[in-house]
Amino acid sequence: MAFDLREIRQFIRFLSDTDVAEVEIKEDGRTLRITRAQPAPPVAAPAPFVARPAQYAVPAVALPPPASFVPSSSAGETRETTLAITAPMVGTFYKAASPESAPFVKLGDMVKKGQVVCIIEAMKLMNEIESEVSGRVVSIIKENATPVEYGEEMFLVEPS
Amino acid sequence: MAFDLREIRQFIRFLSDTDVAEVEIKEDGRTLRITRAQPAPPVAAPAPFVARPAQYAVPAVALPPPASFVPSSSAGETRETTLAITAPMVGTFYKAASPESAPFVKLGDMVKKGQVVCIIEAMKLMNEIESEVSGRVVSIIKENATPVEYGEEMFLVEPS
Amino acid sequence: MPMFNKILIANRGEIALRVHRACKELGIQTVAVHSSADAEAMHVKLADESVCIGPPASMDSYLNVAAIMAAAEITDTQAIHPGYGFLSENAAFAEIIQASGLTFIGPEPEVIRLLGDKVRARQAMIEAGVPVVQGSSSAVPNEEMALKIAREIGFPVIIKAAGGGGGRGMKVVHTDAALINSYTVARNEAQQFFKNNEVYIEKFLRNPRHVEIQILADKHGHAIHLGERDCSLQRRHQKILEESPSPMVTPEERNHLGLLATKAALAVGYTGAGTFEFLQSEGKFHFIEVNTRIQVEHPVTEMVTGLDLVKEQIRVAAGLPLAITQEQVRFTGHAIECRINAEDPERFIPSPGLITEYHPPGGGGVRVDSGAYAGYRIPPYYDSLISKLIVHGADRTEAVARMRRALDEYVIGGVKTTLPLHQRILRDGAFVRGRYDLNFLSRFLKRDG
Amino acid sequence: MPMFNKILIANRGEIALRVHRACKELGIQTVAVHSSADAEAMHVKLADESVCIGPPASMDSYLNVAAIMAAAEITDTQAIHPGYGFLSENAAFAEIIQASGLTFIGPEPEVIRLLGDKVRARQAMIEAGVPVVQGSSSAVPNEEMALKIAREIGFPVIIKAAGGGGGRGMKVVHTDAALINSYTVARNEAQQFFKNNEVYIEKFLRNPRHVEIQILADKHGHAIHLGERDCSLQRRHQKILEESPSPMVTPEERNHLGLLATKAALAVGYTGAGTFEFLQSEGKFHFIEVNTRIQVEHPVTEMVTGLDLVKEQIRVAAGLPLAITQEQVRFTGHAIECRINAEDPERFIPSPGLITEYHPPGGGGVRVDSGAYAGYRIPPYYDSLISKLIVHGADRTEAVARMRRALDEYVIGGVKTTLPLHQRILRDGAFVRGRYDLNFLSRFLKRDG
Repeated sequence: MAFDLREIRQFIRFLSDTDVAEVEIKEDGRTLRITRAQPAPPVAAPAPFVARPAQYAVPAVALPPPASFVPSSSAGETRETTLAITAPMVGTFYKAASPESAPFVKLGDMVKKGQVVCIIEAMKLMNEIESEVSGRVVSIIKENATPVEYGEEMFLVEPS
Repeated sequence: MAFDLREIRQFIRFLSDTDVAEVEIKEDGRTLRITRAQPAPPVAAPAPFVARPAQYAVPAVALPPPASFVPSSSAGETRETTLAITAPMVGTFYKAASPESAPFVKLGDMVKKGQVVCIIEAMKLMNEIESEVSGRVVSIIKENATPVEYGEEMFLVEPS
Repeated sequence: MPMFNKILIANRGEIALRVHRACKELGIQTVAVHSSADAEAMHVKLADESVCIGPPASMDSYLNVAAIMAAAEITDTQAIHPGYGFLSENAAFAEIIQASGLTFIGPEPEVIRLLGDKVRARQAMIEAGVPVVQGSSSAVPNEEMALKIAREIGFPVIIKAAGGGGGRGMKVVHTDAALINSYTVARNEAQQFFKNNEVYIEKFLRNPRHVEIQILADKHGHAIHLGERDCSLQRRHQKILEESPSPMVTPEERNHLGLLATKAALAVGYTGAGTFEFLQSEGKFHFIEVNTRIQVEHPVTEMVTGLDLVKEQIRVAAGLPLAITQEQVRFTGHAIECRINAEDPERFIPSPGLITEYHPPGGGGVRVDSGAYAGYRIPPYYDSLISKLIVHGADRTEAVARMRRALDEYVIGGVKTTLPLHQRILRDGAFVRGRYDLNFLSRFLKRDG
Repeated sequence: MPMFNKILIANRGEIALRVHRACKELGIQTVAVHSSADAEAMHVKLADESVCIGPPASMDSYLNVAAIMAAAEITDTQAIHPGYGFLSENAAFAEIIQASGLTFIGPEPEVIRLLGDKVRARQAMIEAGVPVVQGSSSAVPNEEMALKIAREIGFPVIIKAAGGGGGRGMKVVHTDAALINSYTVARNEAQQFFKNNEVYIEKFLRNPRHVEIQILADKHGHAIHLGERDCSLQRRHQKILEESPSPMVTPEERNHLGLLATKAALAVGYTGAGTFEFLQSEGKFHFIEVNTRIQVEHPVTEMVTGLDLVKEQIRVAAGLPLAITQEQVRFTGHAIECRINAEDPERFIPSPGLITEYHPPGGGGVRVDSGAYAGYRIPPYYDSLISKLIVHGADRTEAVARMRRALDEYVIGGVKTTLPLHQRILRDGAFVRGRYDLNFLSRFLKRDG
């Protein structure tokens, strides 16, 4: 048996409709082992590292916590190598500092770690959200002025 | 054995209808191991075919229904080729026609289809139970004068 | 008289589990008898002992008296609870149990026999002063008499089999011309299905409600009633949803009907739990039949009275007096039961098979009587009732809201069920206002289907 | 005042599900807020909307006021129900909610603050005529005063933190010699845990029972009590099993305590559901504290009164008057609750993980409040309560038998639970006779462990 990637892919696609948890094939010093992610016993997504979101008591314009990044969880060819900038707090997502301002980032822009990418308003506080990753913005997922929950993906970035 | 993914796929598809938890095959340095995620849920055993047991209305000493036979459900080397004579009705199992009589069959006896092998007493009626199979008695499972339920194995017979 | 140590449950499904639970709470050992198709049933797993009594066909297992008696014998059982259906209203079964020195948990065989003959039952009720539907005073012996009676009481009329009951073997006739033919067909069918060709004739009531009175009687001459259940939500004479109290019965009517039923029960020597069924039409109640066993819908009565009817059946059978007097019966709030069947909710085709997911609703005022569980395979051989969902609320409004909430929580995967039908009924304006009769469901299905 | 359209549930686990159910039965939309560890929780799946408010750590999610308020804002919520624990007795949280123009479902912030300070609460109760445990009339400022008071009331005494409650931060002292040291340690711990170093001293009662009175008060000056709960079955100040009525409280005592509690509630301007906790010792009752929120064990009161306490909380918060008067409160039968924790039943070590099998008990008189289901992974970050099993019976004997039966039916696979512990307690002779106090369980565990 020679491992054929196309064949293995088909094989994995096939596996996803079965309840097989693990397949291991060894031949002539070759090994093929396929372990399936636990079929959805609801697992808490490993909490991405984030700085503590601003507490209520924090005064006026809080120093925003840095945006977390997690490998994008969605499927799709173009996203295999992208990282998501996720919301470090719940609130309302704004692309720009004010209705008149230009957005912090546009599609195709290069962002740097520490650069402000959006604002999340929570309890009348405007929290500037910084990227924790550097790279090119390949998708802006959230609409302006829409609710965002903790951990929700806001941008996809192709790391540089 | 050469591993063929199509063959393995068919094998797994086959497995998904079984309650096998894990399969491991090693040959000439090759290994195929398949572990399934969940054991199969409890399934009602398919009802073995049996003749209708005597109805209440049947008078005096009823003509006993023929004993059913099903492939023995238990594991064990020696039983792979045996058939079980199961109880066609619920009642009390007797090896002999009376406490003074010799048992109908003893271990190692040859029995013929239609031969009486025991009595099951139900509602004061003594029902003579006939074998539906011919062969050598390799096990007498029930103790004399003990309760037997419908479908319970009473004897194991090595068919001739 | 001492309580039983061990009871054999001669039934299956949710009612077998129901009886098991009552026994366990009374400290009584249970014996489950089951067909080979029911070896994995929940009540079999929970019972202290179980005996396989036959193959899947009911005739050879749950209706097999010899096998059940043999199981009682080998397990040293003291009493047998018949549940509902199967042998529960079979007087011969009760007699055989008594002849074997065991206790049948139900009325005396002669009482079962009297009330099972619908013509004699009707006469007994007339004697006891219970209002019956206008009709023939006895079995109708020939075509001429049938025509004479039908003309007297006026068309439409309904021809019923003396040996029938529960809606089986009935013919509605609207004209002189149709009567003779229907009479002949009805007699032939009665002979065929019930082995008794006697038929009788009653006035056919349009758009009635089905209202029934639950009674309990002990062996010491005491009988009480526990109010009514409204079972008007039916599809082809099969009850789908029941409630207590009825939204259309006044407290005065409840007391009046209840006292009539208890009086009649005492008059015929009734013991145990029983149900007097009435049709309510144009403000009047008319007796139709007595069911001499526990009913599927008994939990709604339990929830508004706080009494455990199956425990009372067992206590009465053991010779104990009733736990309470009529004065101590207290009706609290409102209860509704939905019967969840494993059926296509639109075409009502049975849907047996493997239950892949199962999660019943919980929280306050919710009761689930069901032998279903994740991994249980519903056998194709028996009726399709897999769960009874019962709720209780401070009033009908709360009970309706709670039933909606509970239906929305209920998860049964792998088979089709009538859950979606109940979700629709519970949101129907006419139902919510309590305005429905025996024809409601067929109109509802035509309109929304 | 109109009813709310949408309520945010600022909690998790079974109480979040409990609140959701009350909302659904009132026709109110629900918003579940949850940590990232609780995305698959049942109440999150059932809620009309859900918002992830933070990572698993409670400090960053369920205690994160800013995140909860932001979630309320983006979902247009009108009111917030805090459940129990977390922010439920946090006066500042209630104030912020009110300042945002929303409704906090609970008492006014100043009432929470008053009753949260155990020294001030004690004084308020003395003023309202409620009997308290003999002890210091205010915070004890120094060692000399502590010694003087302890000698006056006689050893043993108990030193408690003014900012504590629920059994936390307490020291029992038996001798003069130990007092000074314990006083100093208690002050330091009080400062550390509750950010308030005030402590007070009470007589330590030996082998008391824990009896609490449930009250309800509306915004129109009406308050009623719903009898008592006996919560004496505790392990290290954690309640394990509760029942109502208490097997050791007479109807006269119930009325007397209940009227005292309602009077005191009105005196401090209490609104919503609240619990007055007492110790019963040598036939006398002594106030210890008020819990200004719904309690874990509220279902036993619901089952004996037929009232829905969470719905009443919501109605009161919406400005509606109480549904019933004190004269209309009727106590029926007996209820028991067992708390099922995901813990080793012998060593009480938490047992989080995947629930592989789950089947709750059913049948009459059984209630299950639980967010557990087959395939649910119990997260390791929160408390181990996974289910409350509550039964109701016509009397205590039936309730005990029913609880045994229900415990025997309960299937929870994959994690260890306290089900076996409850099975043992329910078969203990002293428990069955109702003879137990706060020290029962530790003796029981020593004897049987």
